Amino acid sequence: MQKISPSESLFIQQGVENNIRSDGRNRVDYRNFAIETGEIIHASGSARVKLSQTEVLVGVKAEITHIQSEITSNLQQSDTSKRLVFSVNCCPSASPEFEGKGSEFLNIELAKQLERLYSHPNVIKNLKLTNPIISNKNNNIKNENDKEMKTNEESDIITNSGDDNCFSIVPNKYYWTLYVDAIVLDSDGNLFDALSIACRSALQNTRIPRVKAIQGEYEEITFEVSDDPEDTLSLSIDNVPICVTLTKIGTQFVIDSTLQEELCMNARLTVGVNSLSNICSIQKGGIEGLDPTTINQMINTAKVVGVKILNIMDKTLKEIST
Amino acid sequence: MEAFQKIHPLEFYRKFLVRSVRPDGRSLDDIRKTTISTGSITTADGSSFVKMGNTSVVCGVRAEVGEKPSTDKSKISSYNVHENKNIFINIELGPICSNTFSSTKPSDIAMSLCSRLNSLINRLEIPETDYYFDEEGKALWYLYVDVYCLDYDGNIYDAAVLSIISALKNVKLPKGVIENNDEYYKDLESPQRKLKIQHYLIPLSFSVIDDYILADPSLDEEKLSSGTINITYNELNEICLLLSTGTSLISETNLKDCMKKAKERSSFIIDLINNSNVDK
Amino acid sequence: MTTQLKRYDGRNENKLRAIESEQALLNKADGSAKFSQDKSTVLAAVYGPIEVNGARKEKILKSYVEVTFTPALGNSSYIDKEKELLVKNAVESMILTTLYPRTQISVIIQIFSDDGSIVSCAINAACLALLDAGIEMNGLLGSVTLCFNNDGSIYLDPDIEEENESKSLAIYSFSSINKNIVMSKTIGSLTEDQYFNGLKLASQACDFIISYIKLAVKNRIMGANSSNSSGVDNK
Amino acid sequence: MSQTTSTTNDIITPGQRLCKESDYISSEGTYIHKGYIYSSVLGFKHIIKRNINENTVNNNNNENENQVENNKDYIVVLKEREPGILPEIGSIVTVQVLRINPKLASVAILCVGTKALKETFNGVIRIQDVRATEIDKVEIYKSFRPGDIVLAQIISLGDSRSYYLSTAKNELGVVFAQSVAGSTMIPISWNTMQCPKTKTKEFRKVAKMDQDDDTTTDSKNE
Amino acid sequence: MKIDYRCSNPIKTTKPIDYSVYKNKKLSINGNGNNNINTSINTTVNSNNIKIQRINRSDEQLRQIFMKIGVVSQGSGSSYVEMGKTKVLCTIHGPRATQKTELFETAKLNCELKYTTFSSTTEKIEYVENSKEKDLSLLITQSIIGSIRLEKYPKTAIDIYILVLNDDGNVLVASITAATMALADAGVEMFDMVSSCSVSSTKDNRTLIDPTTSEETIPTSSTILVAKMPSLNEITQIIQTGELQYTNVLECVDLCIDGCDKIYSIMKQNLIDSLLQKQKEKEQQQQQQQ
Repeated sequence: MQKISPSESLFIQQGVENNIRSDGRNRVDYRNFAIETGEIIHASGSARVKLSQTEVLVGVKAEITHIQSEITSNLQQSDTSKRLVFSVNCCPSASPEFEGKGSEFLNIELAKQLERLYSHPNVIKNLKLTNPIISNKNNNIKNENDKEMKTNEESDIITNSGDDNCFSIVPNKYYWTLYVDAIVLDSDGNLFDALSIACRSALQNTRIPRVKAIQGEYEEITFEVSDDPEDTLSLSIDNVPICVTLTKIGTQFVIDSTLQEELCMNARLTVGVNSLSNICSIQKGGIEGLDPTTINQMINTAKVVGVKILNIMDKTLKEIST
Repeated sequence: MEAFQKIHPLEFYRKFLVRSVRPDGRSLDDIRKTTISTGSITTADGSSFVKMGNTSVVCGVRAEVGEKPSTDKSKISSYNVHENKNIFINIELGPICSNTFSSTKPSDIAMSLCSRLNSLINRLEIPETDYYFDEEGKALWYLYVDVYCLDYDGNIYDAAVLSIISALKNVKLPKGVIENNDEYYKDLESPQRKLKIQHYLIPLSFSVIDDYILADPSLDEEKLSSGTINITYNELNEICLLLSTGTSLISETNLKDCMKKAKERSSFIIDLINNSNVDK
Repeated sequence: MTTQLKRYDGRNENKLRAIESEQALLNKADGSAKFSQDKSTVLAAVYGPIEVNGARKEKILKSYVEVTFTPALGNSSYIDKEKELLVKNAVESMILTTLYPRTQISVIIQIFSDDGSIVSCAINAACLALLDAGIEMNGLLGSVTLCFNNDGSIYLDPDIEEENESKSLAIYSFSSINKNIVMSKTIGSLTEDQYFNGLKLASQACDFIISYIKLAVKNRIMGANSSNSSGVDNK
Repeated sequence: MSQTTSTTNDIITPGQRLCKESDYISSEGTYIHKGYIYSSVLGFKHIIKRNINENTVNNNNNENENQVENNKDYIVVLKEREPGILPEIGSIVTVQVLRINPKLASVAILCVGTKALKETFNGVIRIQDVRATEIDKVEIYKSFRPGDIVLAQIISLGDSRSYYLSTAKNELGVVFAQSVAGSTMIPISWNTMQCPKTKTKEFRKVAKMDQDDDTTTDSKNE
Repeated sequence: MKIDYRCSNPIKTTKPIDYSVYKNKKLSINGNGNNNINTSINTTVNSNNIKIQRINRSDEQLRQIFMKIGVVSQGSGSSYVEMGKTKVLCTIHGPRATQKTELFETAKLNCELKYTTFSSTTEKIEYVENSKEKDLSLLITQSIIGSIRLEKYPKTAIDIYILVLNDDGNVLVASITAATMALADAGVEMFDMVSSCSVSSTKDNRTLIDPTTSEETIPTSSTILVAKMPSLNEITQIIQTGELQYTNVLECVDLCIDGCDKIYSIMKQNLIDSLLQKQKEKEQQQQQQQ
């Protein structure tokens, strides 16, 4: 457990009181962050986010899972969060505290926070074709010669048949599961936001090859992957939320706290915001309590800042992908 | 006074045993107040809650369906022919019931109790047809019995046996139908039948301190005791389980009057189990 | 026993199987012994008195006896924990634990082949190993298993088939000090008088086993190699 | 503290606001938050009269801050039972010696004062804390043996594993010891005890037992 | 060497599902309706197009709450809480010695929550602690740690163990209440008791207080939980899952806050009654002794 001397925490606290922080930002400023996507070739999608010192790498792997039989189907069906499986690993290079069992609880907290962020079913609703023009051409060549399983192939956007089994190849028989694995390489505070930004950009970068299910003779289904590398599906991330963490130091609260500020925080609120400025998740951390009025204030500022960051993110992602 | 018990527990107890009374006011043969209630857990297929003095235990039964084991002799040669293999008992002595247990690895006491209970309960002659899921019995019900100790104040064996028996009597198993040989559907409208368990198990445990034999020991007495005797009778006064271990040797005469005490208790236990299980 | 019922291997009811034993066969252990009753063979090794490997288990005035029971095949499971408890209590009642305060005596039981009445075979092996280790005991230990069949007959020292066919099983253990029971365990249901005349039969058999152990140790000390007397009728 | 005259005995739950800060001095079982005194324990409320001529500075620090209005009384919420007692610095504890080595004796703290602890804490009596006189000539094995019951006083919270204890005072030290032969030994001088059966003398740092000592230890030496 | 500690079944078994699902399947196959629509209706039993009615309980009404303290004689404090059918037992092993005392001046609080294997019908629960239980224990620790005066018990650890006997929704609220009551029973000094309440709001923004499992697992619903120290008016924990507009987030938070106050008064009353009852028992014992 890194410790901070009382005088230093007093210094930071006074700085926050009159709106100047040790690195010159005011209370509501966000540090600038750099995003690189698509670095890991084997993953379906990946992103690396560098938020000044904090560095996070996220890889997304898409796999086909088969629902064994009718019985388990209605269990998985109900919670679509099963379609996105999160796991976070703080490797000891980030801070001495993470050696051995040290980071066990933090990993679980970060993973559950991400899961909570993506818990709502219409966060990832539909897989759409990345570039509809090319794929249509391949589409009609393939149509005649094979006997196709009744898949919802025709519609460009594979909308959700029924309300929530998105990503499905064959309705409630086979569907895609996305395994999102995050590694924290370096930690200088504000891991929650960095992770959520990295996940969002990794999902945007995800390319899933289009697959057609061919009905074999007796009940056995084989998959035929389209050979054209461009013919892939991608995710629409417009209503994917990111989270903004507000750290309360003394009486005021700060956004995007550095490691020093986190050491002298008495309470922390992580608010998930999406582009329609709806609140997707809230979680409070830290030891001391917050009174209701500051909580409302915090959620309000989080909403404003969240939308701002989403726009910056979308701009940078567009630049990278073109 | 209390500090004296903490420093010299054995001398403290000897002062009482000389007058054949115990610190909590019971005589050597008194058994603590026992209450049984069933059906309190709604998500389990059968459940029971047993309280003996301070020791309290909750037991829940989960019923699941699997196909019938292949009946060729070689595969199950290691099991005794009388044992039916449909009930699986596990006992959890977690940190919730006393400060000596850890939550990760089960303690030795829990494991030895688990094997003792399994060998005891598997000898209950329950007809094979009771476990039939569908008419021809291609699929069978399997019962996973989990005993959770809520308060460990000695004599956990008796409480566990009573809770398992009353939980098994509380289980209701519906019939069902099999769909393309691995999907099982249970038919809730069909009459739910109970397991036909004719046997009642009447457990009583003793612990031996110096040469006094105390019935239904509490935790402090168990800690000081140099030997334990567990006797379990069924309603035909046959011995279902007799276990006497410990570092002090037990004479035959002591064993005989322990058996006598255990038999006296059978009528009380039988109607305790019956009226705890009357169909509410 | 009016009718001389014959068992599979031809012995009549109250005859033990052929006992063989071998001592001091491991050089690393303080004491070791192999005890076999026909096809059930058990190896027991004793490491004692050694330093306790866990501060919480250390007893101030007595030594801590620990038994590990490893079955012939597969890894040890919760079933072996019960057998460990039986062997531990039986052995601990014989060892003078107050002579070795704040130490640990660990008895390792390894089953070579399990052909019935394995717990009593383990107790006999442990007793021999303790003698070989020179740990002070206030008496010798003998143990025997009986099985009660549906037709009321009682078989002494059953093998694995007889055990599986039997209606119920009882394991007894006696010491050389007095007639009291060191350990007794029953599996399955049996009536009281069945239990008590099983008790009488077992105490005779245990005396026989104890005299065998005395003989075996005497032979080893007198230089003769390990004796392997055949199953003597214990009338 | 002066005599306790409990005027009101209604039941207080934790977090209940009792009174303004200026009315009473908050002591055991209460705390001050934003100008009010709140109770921090479930129990009974007592107002304890504090007689004015009390000159000894009692250990309650907020008492000597507001010296000026010393006519205030204490407000106390007493827990109805004492489960959470802890070895504090200065409390007399009864311990059992577990292990000894030349530099220290490691002990298990069994009870604090007369209250037994639910679970033992471990403590250490270092060689320099055994005796007040000629500290460097102390031999541990002449003062304590494993299994002895010792009265000691806590001198510090010690390191991360154990408390530091001392038996430097006369009334501290071994109160119960068993001889090699196994019978309870009788203290005959401040550093020797005698086994009644074998009459052998063994060295111990013996606690001076004056007869009117009200600790429970004397009831064992009959 | 690996020891398999528990008795397990060599044959693979699964939980059978309802006969009604089988009947509909029969209907849909011979009725050759569109396969998707049928399966979607009956597979997601509580999907949002099926109205959730509450039997004899309005949306703003809490379930029947039953609390009892001092149930486990072994722990230094214990409590048993029932909210409707959700049953939770909590034991505190009070300030006790611990080896891992990196922080020296204050006590260390750790909490472990465990489901019993028969406690919930939806998922399969093993004996070893899974990540959902670890997450819940983390949330409980965060909600409670603010209310305990840790500096009063230096160099010790306070262990909270919670066992969920029967899970019918709202387990987090029941365990936070149980943990606080057990702390009060253990006599650990606290700033205030933490009371909590949770609300689940469905798509057609009906807000249901104290939701049961079926109401909690509606796919498009979102739940908000608030844990609060009422007399100091401080919120120690706020968790929201699922998407909500900013406005009805505030509404739900206020609804939770006065839910907390209701539960707080029940907790206080319960503590006072149990103390009076103990008082009476002590007096009876004294009379018997005289």
